[in-house]
Amino acid sequence: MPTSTLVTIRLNGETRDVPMGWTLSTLLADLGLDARLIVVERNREIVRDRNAFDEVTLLDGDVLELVHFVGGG
Amino acid sequence: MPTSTLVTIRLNGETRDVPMGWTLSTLLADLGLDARLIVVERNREIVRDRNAFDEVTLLDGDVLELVHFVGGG
Amino acid sequence: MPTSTLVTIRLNGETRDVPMGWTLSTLLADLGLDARLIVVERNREIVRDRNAFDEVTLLDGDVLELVHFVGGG
Amino acid sequence: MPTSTLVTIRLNGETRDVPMGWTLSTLLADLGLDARLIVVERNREIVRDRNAFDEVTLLDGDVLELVHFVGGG
Amino acid sequence: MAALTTPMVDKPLVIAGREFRSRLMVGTGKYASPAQMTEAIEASGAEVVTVAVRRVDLARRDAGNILNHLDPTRYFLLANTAGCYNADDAIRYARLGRAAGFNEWVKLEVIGDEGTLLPDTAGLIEATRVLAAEGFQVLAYTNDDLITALRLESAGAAAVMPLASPIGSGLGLLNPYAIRTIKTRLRVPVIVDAGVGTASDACVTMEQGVDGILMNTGIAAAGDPVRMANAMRLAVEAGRNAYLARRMPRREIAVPSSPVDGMLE
Amino acid sequence: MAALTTPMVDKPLVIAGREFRSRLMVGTGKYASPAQMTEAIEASGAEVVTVAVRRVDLARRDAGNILNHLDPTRYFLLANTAGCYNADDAIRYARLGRAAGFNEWVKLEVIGDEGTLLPDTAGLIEATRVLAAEGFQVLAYTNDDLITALRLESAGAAAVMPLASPIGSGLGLLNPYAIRTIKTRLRVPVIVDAGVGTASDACVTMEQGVDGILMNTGIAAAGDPVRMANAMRLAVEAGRNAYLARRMPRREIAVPSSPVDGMLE
Amino acid sequence: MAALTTPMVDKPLVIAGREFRSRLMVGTGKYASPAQMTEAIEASGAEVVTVAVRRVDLARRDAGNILNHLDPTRYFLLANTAGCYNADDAIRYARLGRAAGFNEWVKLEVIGDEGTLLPDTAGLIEATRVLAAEGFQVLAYTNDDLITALRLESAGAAAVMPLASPIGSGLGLLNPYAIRTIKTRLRVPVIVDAGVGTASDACVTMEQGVDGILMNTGIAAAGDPVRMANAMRLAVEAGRNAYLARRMPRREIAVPSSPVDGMLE
Amino acid sequence: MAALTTPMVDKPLVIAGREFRSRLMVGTGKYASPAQMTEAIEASGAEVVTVAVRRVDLARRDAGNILNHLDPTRYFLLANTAGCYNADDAIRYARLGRAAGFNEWVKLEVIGDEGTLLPDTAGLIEATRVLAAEGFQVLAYTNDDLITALRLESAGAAAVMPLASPIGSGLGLLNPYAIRTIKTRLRVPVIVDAGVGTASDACVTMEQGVDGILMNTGIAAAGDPVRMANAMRLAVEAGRNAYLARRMPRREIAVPSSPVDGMLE
Repeated sequence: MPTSTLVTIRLNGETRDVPMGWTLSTLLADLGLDARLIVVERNREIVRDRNAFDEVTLLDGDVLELVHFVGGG
Repeated sequence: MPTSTLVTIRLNGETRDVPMGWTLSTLLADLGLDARLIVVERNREIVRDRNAFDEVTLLDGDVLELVHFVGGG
Repeated sequence: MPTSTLVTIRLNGETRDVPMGWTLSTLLADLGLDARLIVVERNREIVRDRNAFDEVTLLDGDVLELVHFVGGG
Repeated sequence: MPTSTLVTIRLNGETRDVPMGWTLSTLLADLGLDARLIVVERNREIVRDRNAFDEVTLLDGDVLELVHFVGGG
Repeated sequence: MAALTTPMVDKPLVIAGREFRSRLMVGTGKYASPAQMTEAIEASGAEVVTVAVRRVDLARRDAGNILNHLDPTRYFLLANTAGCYNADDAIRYARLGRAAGFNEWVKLEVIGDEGTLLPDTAGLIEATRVLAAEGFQVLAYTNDDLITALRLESAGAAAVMPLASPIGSGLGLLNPYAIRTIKTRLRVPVIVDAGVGTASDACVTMEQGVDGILMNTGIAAAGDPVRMANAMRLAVEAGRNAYLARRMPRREIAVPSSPVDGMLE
Repeated sequence: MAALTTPMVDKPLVIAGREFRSRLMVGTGKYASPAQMTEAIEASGAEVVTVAVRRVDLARRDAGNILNHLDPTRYFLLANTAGCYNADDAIRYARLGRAAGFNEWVKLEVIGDEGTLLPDTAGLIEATRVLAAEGFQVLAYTNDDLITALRLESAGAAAVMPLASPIGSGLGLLNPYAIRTIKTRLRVPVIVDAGVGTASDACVTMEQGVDGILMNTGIAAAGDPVRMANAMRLAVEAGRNAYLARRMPRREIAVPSSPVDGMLE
Repeated sequence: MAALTTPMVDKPLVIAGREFRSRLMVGTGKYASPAQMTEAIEASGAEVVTVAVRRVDLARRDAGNILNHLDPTRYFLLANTAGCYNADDAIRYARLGRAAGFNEWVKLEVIGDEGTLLPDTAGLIEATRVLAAEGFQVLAYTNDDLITALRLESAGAAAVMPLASPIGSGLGLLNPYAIRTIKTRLRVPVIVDAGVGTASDACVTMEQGVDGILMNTGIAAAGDPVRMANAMRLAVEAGRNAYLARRMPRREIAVPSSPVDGMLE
Repeated sequence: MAALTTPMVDKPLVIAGREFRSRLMVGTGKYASPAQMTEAIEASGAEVVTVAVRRVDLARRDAGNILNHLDPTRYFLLANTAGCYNADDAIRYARLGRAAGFNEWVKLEVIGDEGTLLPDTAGLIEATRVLAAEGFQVLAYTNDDLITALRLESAGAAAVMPLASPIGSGLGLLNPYAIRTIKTRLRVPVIVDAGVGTASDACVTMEQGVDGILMNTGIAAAGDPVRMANAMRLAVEAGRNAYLARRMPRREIAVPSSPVDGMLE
């Protein structure tokens, strides 16, 4: 696979290469995550509309934080 | 009523003359007390058997204490 | 005394007329105050040099605060 | 030394044979104790008079307790 | 919700072979009215209620009789010897109380001083011995001295009732250490009696591991006795459960309750 | 018995217009297992439960997600900003929490020091102002300083949450006077957050008149968390009722609870 | 400076007609060395020092004798009956102590329990009666029970010595109320004995109005016993003077210590 | 006796490079008369005394001037900013105080609330920064919050002065844990200021390890201020020495102070 077909993103603190053209939905599916339980922050902005996950294409240099609720006090 | 027909008892700290021949039952009835709710101490001895109240005749010089349960902590 | 020879100052929160030409020293002497025990704030600025009290002439509209140390915790 | 010249005493909880005729003074001297710092209890009675230590002869079966002051609270 | 109505499992309180579900015992004195008393006792959930033995006031006939207001088939009546200043008097009152015919139990008080209502422990131990030998179940109101508590147990007390603080004072649990020590050393039940002024006093007292609490003024002299009775019921149950649950250790440093990893960058 | 299931009447706790019947809020951290957490929360009777916002651990996928174990239709989820050491971070976490879609509430923490987890009050006030302006209902975790509490109220906090003692310390209510003063002076609800170690701590805290308590470690780190959760539920209710019932006055002399007249001769 | 060397005027402590300037009495046990003991006692300023009566250890001859290290013309020796578990033993030890020839005083202990070293009050009262009748000046070590204290006074005690907390525990003054009550009610001097762990314990104890304090472990088991002895001396004097000076009232509102008028505009 | 006049060796208290032998600082407010004030200050042994900056009352001329009664060559005058409710006012008063010509020090108060006189920490930190930059030695009166104390240190405070309890309240040391934590974490001296009501409060405060105490009402509002001043002097020294001597460990079991062997048979 030629490198030109990948984009490099930072995902939860780690660098990762993903195929060009992937959307947020593709990524979440690939990670096995349920979009309804996740909040996505992209380049320091929250992607509020979960219906838009299909339309958000990952770009080279994107910084993503996928967060959810864990036990805490 | 001639005095010779009275006996003098001490009842709950007060001196009282009652007709000779009165029993505990007579006394309690006269006082309007329910025998079942009362404990009688006669001359420092408890009259345990309430059925015997009919048979205990008051004698001159008897010291009676009629006690019952009141509110306390 | 014609009013034209007076200046109006505010002294420790009270309005007061003093003869034109009075200096801080004149004022303190008039008030019976020992300059060494007093700090003078004039128009929100502290007059640090006590030797200069002779040279500071009171002007109309001057706001003076004469303060000292009192008991406190 | 024939045993007949010894008496058996109980001294501070231990059985001990001492020559017949020893006095309290002899014993204390033998033990290297300063009589002025010691209280002697003999057969449950205190020997109050230290001057009498010379005159108290140890008898067979005597129970002696030699006590003194130690650190305590 | 199920959790709210299903109390946590606990051994019953057992005194002299008799089982109680409630660990709160209450007095019947000092209420504004019999109705208030009845309602407060019901709100307290208590099974054991104390009563005093007193002369009938002949002018008022049965009026003062507490049994006009308390159902003795519903509550276990515990006669006390309040007001007695020596063993003989206490024994006399105990016998009178028993003669009322409900049970052989007595909350034994032998008071040593009018100003503090503190017990005369010598008289108390003596009266305990006499009454226990007569078949009484003696619940002995005492101070917070371990040695006295041990002597009461030896004398045959069915339960020992050390104070939290003086009767009617509301000063709360003045010496938790003493109460804890008594509980650790006795085999018979330890019921703290007197001095509990508010719910947290009851709660912290139960957390020392004692078997129960008896109170009167803390409820009766509150602004709203019925509500306070309810508070005391809850507090006793809370303290008991906290004791059984074994509290977390105290730490002089903070420890986060949320995870320290997984932070964003 | 009817008395046991009919709680005393009390106003509901109202925060930002929302009513709660329970005055106990609980955290979800530090449990041995999700099952233990769920059971403890149920036993606590809490309606509000706090959660933390953290990165998904990609190696574990959804495994750590608390929503696998908590029904968000049954509990009101209160996202916290634990772990944030300045206003900007706290604001970021608050927004992420809100984006989860449950509500606009945040338990705001701006921590000033790792060793004590005490709040940075300047950052806290600033973050409160920003978030309140964005429509958040801010419940601000703070120290027991009245002035800070007043500033938080002015900045728009929906509730102020002073600590009893440091997070996770279990030291209990170190300064009842401070908490009482805060409650007296604020109009918004005061919920004591952090430091409660056992039931009597909860009870005495509520007796200061505060509106509620939030806790986590006191339950989760007990020997038996489920039983302790129950104890805390009871203790909060006990303390609340004792406060409403108005405790008896303390007296340094004893007062008999049984009558002093009517004694025999 | 003159103020530092001129102590404030106070009545001397008078026990059995004998006057003492210092209100601190100290024990002689548990020091690392005789030299440390001597130095600490000197630093404490105490005039009365307690000693125990024990068998001579024949293997060590006079070595253990405390009189090798204490000048009996300088200190008033107070023999105790520590280690005695009944009245007879205590009486025996008291007589042996008196036979040492220094004085007729005894610090009377009748211990009721090995684990807590709490007094057997019945035995204590009995031994007090016997010894007082024999001309002893009895200083009776007791618990913090008022009734026992009153009985000891009636039995002829020259002073009553309630504990702050158990011997050697260092738990401080567990029940200030009880000690204050005892002081209020007795005519003979009240010397608190046992449990004082640090200077503030001594200070707060004296503030209850008692006449003096006896301590041992609080000094001997400190990291630096000589310095702690000095601290205790100062603390006893501080607490005494604070009591005599009558403290300010507590207020739940703040009151400025600087003038509120005279502010600038 | 030599021991009474030779104080134990201790490092001097050093603030901003200046050494003090006394660790007690006192205020000059609220005395019944200047003579009483002078005598009390002398009895306190204090070297640092605080004064307030106020308008001359022109009707009384120099009458209110504290310098009529205090020798500024004998005492180190510490001007305060009491009565100031924002940073600007406090800065103004500090400058006026400095202009009196004695030193560059200020006891900085920025009050946040009239009812409690608690500090406005934001204003306090700001004023500290400004004044420190102007060369002042700032001793900042603050609450017992560690984070604020750390910020004050960073802002250039020469000493941090957390309260024991509100000014003039006499409530004593409400939160020893907080004060201990502050002392542990700061490099600059920690002087506890406000709330000390009696000698034991002073003693226990010093036992937390702090460097000194400042007080006013605790002395001035006592029944006998001069005697209380002496008590406070002794208590501060006692607490300091107890801290340095390292107290014995607390034990929940008793430990005899007399030997357990050597008993008679």
